[in-house]
Amino acid sequence: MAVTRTLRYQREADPEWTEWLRRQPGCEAFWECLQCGTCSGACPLSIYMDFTPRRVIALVREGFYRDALSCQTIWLCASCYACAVHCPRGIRITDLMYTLKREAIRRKVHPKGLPTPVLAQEFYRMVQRRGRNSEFWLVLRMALKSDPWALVRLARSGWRLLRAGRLSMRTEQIRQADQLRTMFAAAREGR
Amino acid sequence: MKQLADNRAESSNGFEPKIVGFFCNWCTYLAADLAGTSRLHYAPNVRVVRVMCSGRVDPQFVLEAFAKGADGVLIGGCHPGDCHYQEGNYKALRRYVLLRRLLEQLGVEPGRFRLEWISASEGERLRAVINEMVEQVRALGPFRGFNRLPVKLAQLHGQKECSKEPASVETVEL
Amino acid sequence: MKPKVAFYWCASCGGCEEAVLDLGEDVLPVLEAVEIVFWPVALDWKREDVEALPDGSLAAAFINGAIRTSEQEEMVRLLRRKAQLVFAVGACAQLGGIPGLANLFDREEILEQVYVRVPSVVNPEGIKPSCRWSDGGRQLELPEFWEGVRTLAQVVEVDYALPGCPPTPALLADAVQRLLNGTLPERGSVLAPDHALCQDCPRQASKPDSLVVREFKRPHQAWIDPERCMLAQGFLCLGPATRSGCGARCIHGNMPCTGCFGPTGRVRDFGAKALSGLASIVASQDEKELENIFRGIPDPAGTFYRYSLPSLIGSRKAQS
Amino acid sequence: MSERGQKLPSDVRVGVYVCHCGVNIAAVVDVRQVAQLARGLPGVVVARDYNYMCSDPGQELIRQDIRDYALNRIVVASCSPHLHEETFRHAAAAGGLNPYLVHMVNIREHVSWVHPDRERATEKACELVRAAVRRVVWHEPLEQARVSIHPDVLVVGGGIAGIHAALTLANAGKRVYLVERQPSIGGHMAMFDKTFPTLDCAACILTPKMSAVQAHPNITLWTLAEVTRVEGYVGNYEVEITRWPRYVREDLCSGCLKCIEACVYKDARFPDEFNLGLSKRKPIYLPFPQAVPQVPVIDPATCIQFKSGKCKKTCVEACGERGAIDLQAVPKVERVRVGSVILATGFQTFDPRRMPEYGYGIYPNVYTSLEVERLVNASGPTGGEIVLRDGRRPQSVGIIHCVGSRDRRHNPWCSRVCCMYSLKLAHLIRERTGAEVFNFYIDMRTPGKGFEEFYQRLLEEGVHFIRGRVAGVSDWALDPSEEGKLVLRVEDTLLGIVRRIPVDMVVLAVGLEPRSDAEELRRLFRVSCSAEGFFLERHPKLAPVSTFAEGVFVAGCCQGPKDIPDTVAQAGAAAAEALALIDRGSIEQEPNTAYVLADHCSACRTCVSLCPYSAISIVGGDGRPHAEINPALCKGCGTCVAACPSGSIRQHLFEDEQIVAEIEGILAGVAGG
Amino acid sequence: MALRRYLYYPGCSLRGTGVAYDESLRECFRQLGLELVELEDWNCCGATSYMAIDEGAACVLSARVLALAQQQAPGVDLVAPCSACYLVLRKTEDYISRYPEIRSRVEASLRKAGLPVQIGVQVRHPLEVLWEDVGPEAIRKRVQRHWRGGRVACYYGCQAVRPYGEVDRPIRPTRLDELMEAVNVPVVDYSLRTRCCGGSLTGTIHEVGLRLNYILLKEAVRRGAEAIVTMCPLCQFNLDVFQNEMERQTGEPFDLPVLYFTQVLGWCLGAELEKLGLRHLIAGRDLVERWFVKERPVEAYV
Repeated sequence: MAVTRTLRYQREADPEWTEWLRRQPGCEAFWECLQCGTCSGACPLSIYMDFTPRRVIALVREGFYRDALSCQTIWLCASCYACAVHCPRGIRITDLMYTLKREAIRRKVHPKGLPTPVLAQEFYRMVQRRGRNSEFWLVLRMALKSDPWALVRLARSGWRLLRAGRLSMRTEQIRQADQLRTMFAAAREGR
Repeated sequence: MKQLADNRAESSNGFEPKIVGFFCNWCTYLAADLAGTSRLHYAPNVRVVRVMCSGRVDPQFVLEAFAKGADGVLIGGCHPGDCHYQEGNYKALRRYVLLRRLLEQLGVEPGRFRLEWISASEGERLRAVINEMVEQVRALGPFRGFNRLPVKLAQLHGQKECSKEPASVETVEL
Repeated sequence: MKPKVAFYWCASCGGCEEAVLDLGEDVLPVLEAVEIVFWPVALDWKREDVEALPDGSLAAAFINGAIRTSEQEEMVRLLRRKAQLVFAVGACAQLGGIPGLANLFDREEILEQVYVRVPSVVNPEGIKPSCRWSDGGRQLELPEFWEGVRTLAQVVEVDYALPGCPPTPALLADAVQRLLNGTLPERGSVLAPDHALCQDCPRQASKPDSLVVREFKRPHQAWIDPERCMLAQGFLCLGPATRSGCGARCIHGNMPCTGCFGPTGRVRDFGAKALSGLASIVASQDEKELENIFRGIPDPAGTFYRYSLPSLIGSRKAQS
Repeated sequence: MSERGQKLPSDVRVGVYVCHCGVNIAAVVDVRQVAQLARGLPGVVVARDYNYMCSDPGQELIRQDIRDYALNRIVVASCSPHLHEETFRHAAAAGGLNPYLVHMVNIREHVSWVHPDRERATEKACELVRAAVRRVVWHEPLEQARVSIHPDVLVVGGGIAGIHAALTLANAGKRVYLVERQPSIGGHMAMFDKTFPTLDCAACILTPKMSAVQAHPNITLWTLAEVTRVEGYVGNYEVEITRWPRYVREDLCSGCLKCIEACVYKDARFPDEFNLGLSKRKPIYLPFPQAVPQVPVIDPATCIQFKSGKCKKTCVEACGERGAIDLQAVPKVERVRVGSVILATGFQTFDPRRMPEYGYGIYPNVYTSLEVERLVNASGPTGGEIVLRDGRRPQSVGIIHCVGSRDRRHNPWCSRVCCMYSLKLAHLIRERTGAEVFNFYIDMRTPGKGFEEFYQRLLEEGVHFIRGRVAGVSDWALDPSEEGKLVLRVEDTLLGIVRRIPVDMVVLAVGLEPRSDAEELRRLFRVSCSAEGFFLERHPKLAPVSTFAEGVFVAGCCQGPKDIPDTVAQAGAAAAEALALIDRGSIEQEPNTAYVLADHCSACRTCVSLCPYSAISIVGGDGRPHAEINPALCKGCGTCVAACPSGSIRQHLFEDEQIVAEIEGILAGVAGG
Repeated sequence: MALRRYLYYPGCSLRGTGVAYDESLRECFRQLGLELVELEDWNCCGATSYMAIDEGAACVLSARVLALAQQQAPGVDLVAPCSACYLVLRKTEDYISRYPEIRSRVEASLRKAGLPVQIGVQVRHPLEVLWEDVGPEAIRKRVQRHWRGGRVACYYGCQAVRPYGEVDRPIRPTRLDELMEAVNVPVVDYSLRTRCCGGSLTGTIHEVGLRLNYILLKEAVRRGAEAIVTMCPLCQFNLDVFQNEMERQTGEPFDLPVLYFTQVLGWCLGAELEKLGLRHLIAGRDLVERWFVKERPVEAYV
C-alpha cells in the first residue's frame, strides 16, 4: 500500500506573495478571515472541491501559494458569490478566486485535466477578437481542445436547441472591433 | 493603507498641505483619540488645537491660521443636538456660514475651510474627513494669502521695474 | 522755540484735513503753540525743504491716508526720519480705510477698470499709467502704483493713532494738547477710549437683554426707529465691535455704525470679531436658513472691512 | 500692539518632557529629536525624554526639575490629556507649581498611533511641542472653584445592574430614585432559568433583591416610567420623569389578582411580552409571578374599555371597595433633583430576522436563545418542558453560536456571554429531553471562573461541538432522513468537510446589542456612545464606569456585553463612584471659566443670549452697565468669548493669546518665523 | 402611464440560447409602456471568464459598454437582463470607483477610443425596473389574463442579487415571488431560490453541473411546483435543456417548464402570444401549451 507524505516546511511559504495578493483588487480583506467555514457551508460546489474555500484562504494566508494555485477548487468556483454575501468578515472570496485563477494561468500551474481554464481562455480569445461571444463556436472549440468525446454528449442537447431555434452558428462580431483592440492596447500601456 | 501609500508618492513631489484643526474637547478631539486607540492611519497634515467647544473658535483664529501659513482650517464639533454645552456647535455653525462667504471674497477657496460634525465614536469618519480634506487642499495647492495674487500679477505684468515689490514689503509675504 | 510739526496726506479723501479746519477758532491757539513747517494742502512747502531739515527736528508728523504709491511711501519715510513722533490720523492711515478696499482686486484689474472699462473713459489706445514715459525725447516719470494698499504702520513705525473717518476735531485737539503738555500715553496707543461704541450709544437703554437677530435690513430698505437699538431692529450696526470716541455721530444721524473707529485694543482683527459677534446672535440653527438670513449682508468683506481691509490679519507687515 | 491683551510674561522657565510610552510613541516618533528641538525653543530650560512619564519616577523627574531648575512652566508630550492631564497637574502641584502652568501635547493618539511614517510623525510631534511651549508661556496660575453635590442619586433601569446599584446606595443611606420602563423591575435576568456556570436558579437569587428594592425606605421606585428631560450639571441635575399610567393604583392594590380573574376575557389571548409571545395573557395581567411591584397592569392596546369604551368593567367590580383600578389615570410628570446618575439601561438581543439564512420567523422551530430561556424555565409558558411550537419534543437540537455577532454586516463585536449561555442551554436541553445537541461555534470562549470546567462537563455529557459557522438553515431535504427536519449546512472546519445536519429545533445564540433607544438616552444625559452604540466609558481601563458627562456613571450591558457577575461588579463600582462623589460633598471645577473685563465691556449684550447656562447678566445699572459672568454657572465652553465683538470677555486656560500662540507655534515652520 | 425610456443591453446569451428572454422582455416592457432602445454596437461583458484571465481587460470590456451608454443616451438607465452581464457591469463600476489603478487604465483606454471618461450610467436588471419604476401594485392593476397554470417556483439564480447588485436582498429575496403573486400566479416557498445552477459548469464539468440542476429541479418538484420561473438566461438554459439527460441518468421523470418571468408576466398582462418566445422552450411543452395556448392549435405558437 502506498502512503503519501504531507508536510510543509516553513521555507515553502512565501509571505511576499501573500502581501502581493493582499494588494489585488477584491482581496484586501482575506487577512481578517476567522476560518469559520461559512463560505464552504454556503458554497454549492464546496463538496466537489479538493480544498474547501476556507482552506484555500488558510493556504494563501500562510503563503503556501503553490497548493492554492494548483488546486481544483478555484476552477470549480462558478462565481455565484454566495460565499461573499454570507461571509461575516466581508471577504470577497469570489474575487479572490478570480485573482488565484489569473495567477494560476499566468504561472501555468492550473490542473491540466480540467476544461474550465480552457473555456476561460477560449472565451477570452474570441471576445478579444470579435467583441462578442458566439455560444456554439465557443463550446465547440472548448470541447475540441479539452475533451472531444464530450461532443457526442453535447450533440443531443445541441439538436434540441437547434430545433427550438436557440442555436445560432453565426459568429457575432461588433462593428468597431478595432476600437476595442485599441482600447485593450491603451489599457495595457496605461497600467 | 493604499491611500496612505498614495499620499507618500504625492509628497515626494513637494507640497504637503498644512491644516490647522480646531477640535472640540468632547467629540472631535475624542474621535481623534479613538482613531489613535483604533490605530486608524490617516494623513499627518492636520495639527490639532484643542478647544472646549467648537463655539470657542473665534473667526480671528481662522484668519490667524491662514495668515500664518496654514493651507486649510478644519473645525470639528459635536453633531447638532449633541453639544456638550447644549448649543455651542450651533454658534460655531452661524459663524462658519458667514465666515466662509467672507473667506471666499478674500480669495480663500471653499475647500480650504471646513466645519465638520464628528462625534466621539466616529474615529473612522475623522480619518475619512481628514484624508479627504488633505487631498482636496493638496489639489488646491499652497495657500498664497488673502487678496494676494502675486503669481498672477507677476505673470500679467510685462514691465519688470514696475512689478518690483516695494522695499518694505519683504516680510509681507501674505 | 515752538515745536515744529508737519501735516501730510497720502491715499485719502481729504476729510481728515477738513477735520483740522473744523476745529474752527480752536485752531488758533494751536497755531500759536506750534510751528507748521510742512502742510502741502495749505502751504507751499517743497520736499527739498523737508529734506533739508535735520533728522528728528520735527516734534510730530500728522499723516493721514493709506499708502498706495511710491511717492507716498517715500514721503512718509522721509517724515518718519525727520519727526520724533508720527501720528496716524484717520481710518485710512490707521487701518487702510476706504481706499483699502482696493485690496480686493489686483492692480491690473483696477487700472483696467479705471482707464479702459469705465464707460465715460475715452482711451482708444488703451493707455494706462506707467512709471516712465518718453514724450518727444523727454523722459517723464510718475510715482509707482504699488500692488496693494497698506496702512501707515505697515510702512513706517507709528507712535499714535487717531481713529475715525474722519477723526473728530475734539480728538485732534486733544491729541495736540497732549503733545504740547507732554501727557501722551504709552507709545503705540490709540488716542480714543478703549471700549465699544455701545457704551456711549444714546440708545443703550433700549437694548434688549437678550439680543437676537432674525433678518438683516439695510438702512434704505426700512424705516429706522430713532429711539431703538439698531441691531434690535435688524439693522446691521457695528457699534458693539467699534471703538468709541466718535460721539456716536452716525447714530445721532439715525444711521447704523459702520465701524470707522476700528477695533478696540484687545481685538486682533476688526472684521473677524465684528462678524463673530454679529453671526452669533442670529436666531437660527439651520445651515440653509442661516445662508438665507446672511443674504441680507450682500458684501461681507465690504461690510466688516469697510475701513480695515489692509489691516486684516496676515496683510499686515510683520513688525517687530 | 502693546495695548492688546496681556504682556508677554518675563522670566519664563519651561521644562519639556517627551514620553516614550514604552514603544507606543518611541517606536514611531524620534523622541530624542523632539526633546532636542524643545531644548532650542525660547524659554525652555530643560527638555528630556523618558520611558514612562506617567510612572512615579517620571513624575518625580518633573518634581525634581521644578526644584532644580526653578521651572515655572511644564509641557508634557505624551498621550491624550483626557488620560493624564490630571496626573501631570498633580505632579506639578507636588513640585510646588500651580497645576495650571502645565500643558499636555498628545503625541500618542494623535501622532504615533495614527501616522506610521517616522519622519512625518516626528515632524508633527515637533510642531505640536513647539506650539505647546509657545502656549504655556501665556499660562497663569489659577485656583479651582468648587460646586456642591446634591446627595440624591438617580438610577435609570431596573435590571440586575440598576437593582444592585440602587440597593448599594440605599444601604449606604443615600436617597435613590429607581426608574424602570417596564411594569416590573428584574430586566433580562428575571427571564432566565439557570445562570452559568453554577446553574443556580436566576429567580432564587434575583427575587429577594427585587423585594428588597420595593421595601427599602431609601428607594423611590417608579415603574412604567421614563426619563424625559435632563438639565443641569454634575452635583445638580434636574431630571424630569414621565410615569405612564398602569391603570391600577400601586398604593391601593393589595396584589390579590382578583381583577385578572374577573376580566371579561375568560381566556388569555394576547401574546405575553415577558414570555416573548410563547404564551398568552389577558388585557389586565401581572407581567410575571415574581413581578415587583406585585400590581397588575392594564394594556390599553388590548383592553376593550380603552378600545371601544364598552366593557362591563368586571375588573373594577372585582376590586370592589379598594377601588385600585383607575381607568382614568393619566401620565404623571415627576421632577427630581439629584447629584449623580447611574445609567443601567441594559441591552437588547439581536433580531435574527435580519439574517434570513437562519430561518427565524420562517420556520417555527427556529428559536432565539432568549425564547429558549423562557421555554426551559420552570415558571415559563410550558412549565419547563421543552415542547416545540408544533407540539413535538425535539430529538435533535442545533445551537448556532455568534448569531449577529462577530459579523461585519451586523455586529462586529463578540457578545461575550453567548458561548457560556449556549453551553448552559445545551446542558439543560440535554438534561430535560435527552436530545442530541449540536453546538456550532467559531471559537469557544470560556474565560471565567468555572467556565472552562463547565465546557469540560458538557464535553463529557456527549454534546457535539462542531467548529464551523452554519451557512444556512432550511427545510430542503436532500435525503429521506432529512424529511420534516431543519437542515443545517455547515463546514465542519476541523474535518474540512461540509456536513448536512438535520435537527428538530434550532436555537440561535443571538448576540447583545445596544438598545435601539440608547441614542436618545445618550442625548438626554450628554454622554457619548462608542462606535457600536454602547455608552462610552471615560477610560476603558482606568475609568470604566465614569462617562464624559461628569456625575453620570454606567453599569451593566448598556456599556457593553457582560455576564451577571461582571454586571453586578460594575453596578457596585458605579454605586461606589457615586458615593465617593456624594461624600466628598463638593467637587473642584475645571477653572476654565470665562470672565469679563468690566472696564472695557460696553454692555452690547451680544453674549447674554448665547450662554446656555444663563451665567451672563448685565450689571451696573445706571452708572456704567457691563456684563458679568457668574463663575459658578459658567461651564467654560467659551462661546461668549469667541463672540464678544470688543474682545472684552476672556477665558482662563483658553485665552486668545494662548490659542494664537499655539497656532503660531504649529505654523512657525511654514512662514519662516 | 408615461412612456419611460431605457437603454437595452441584451448581451450575448440573449442573441443565442436566451432568445426567448429577449423576445418576451421586449414584449413585457411594451405592455407596461416602457421603451427599450438597444445599445448600438455593444460588446460582450466578459462574463465570468474574463476576470479569470485579465482583470484589466475585463474592466475595459465592460467599461466600453458603459461608455457607449453614456455616449448614446446620457442619464438614461441601462437595462441588462442577463444576471452575469448585470453583475459584471456593476462590478466594473465599483472597481473603477474603488481602485485608482484600474480607473487609470480604463480611462486611458476610453480616452484612446474617444469615448466619454466620466461615466454615470445606472445599470439595472429588468426585475429591478419593474419593481421600482412600475411597482407591483401598478402591475396588479394591469392584469389582463387570469393565470390558469399551476404553482411555480421562483428561481432568482445567484448573480443578480449578489454583492454588486441591487435587485433584491442577497439572502432570501422575495420580489420575484411578490411580482408573481401580483399577477395571481401561485408560488411555492422555494428555499433554493438563490442556489447557483452552476453556470457554465454544465459545459465544463458536466456531471457536477448536472447534479446542481438536478437538485434544483427535484426540490422544486418536492415543493409542489409545476414550473420554474427564472430571470437569467443561463439558469433557464441549464434547467431547461438537460432535463432529458437527467431523466436518463436517474430514472426520475422531469418535464417542468422553465419559464422566464417576463413570459409569465407578459402573458398575464395580455401580450401577444407569438411575441413571448414560448416556441423556444424545450422541457414541459405540454404544460406550456395547456397553460398558455389551450384553446388554439398548438402549431401556431409552440
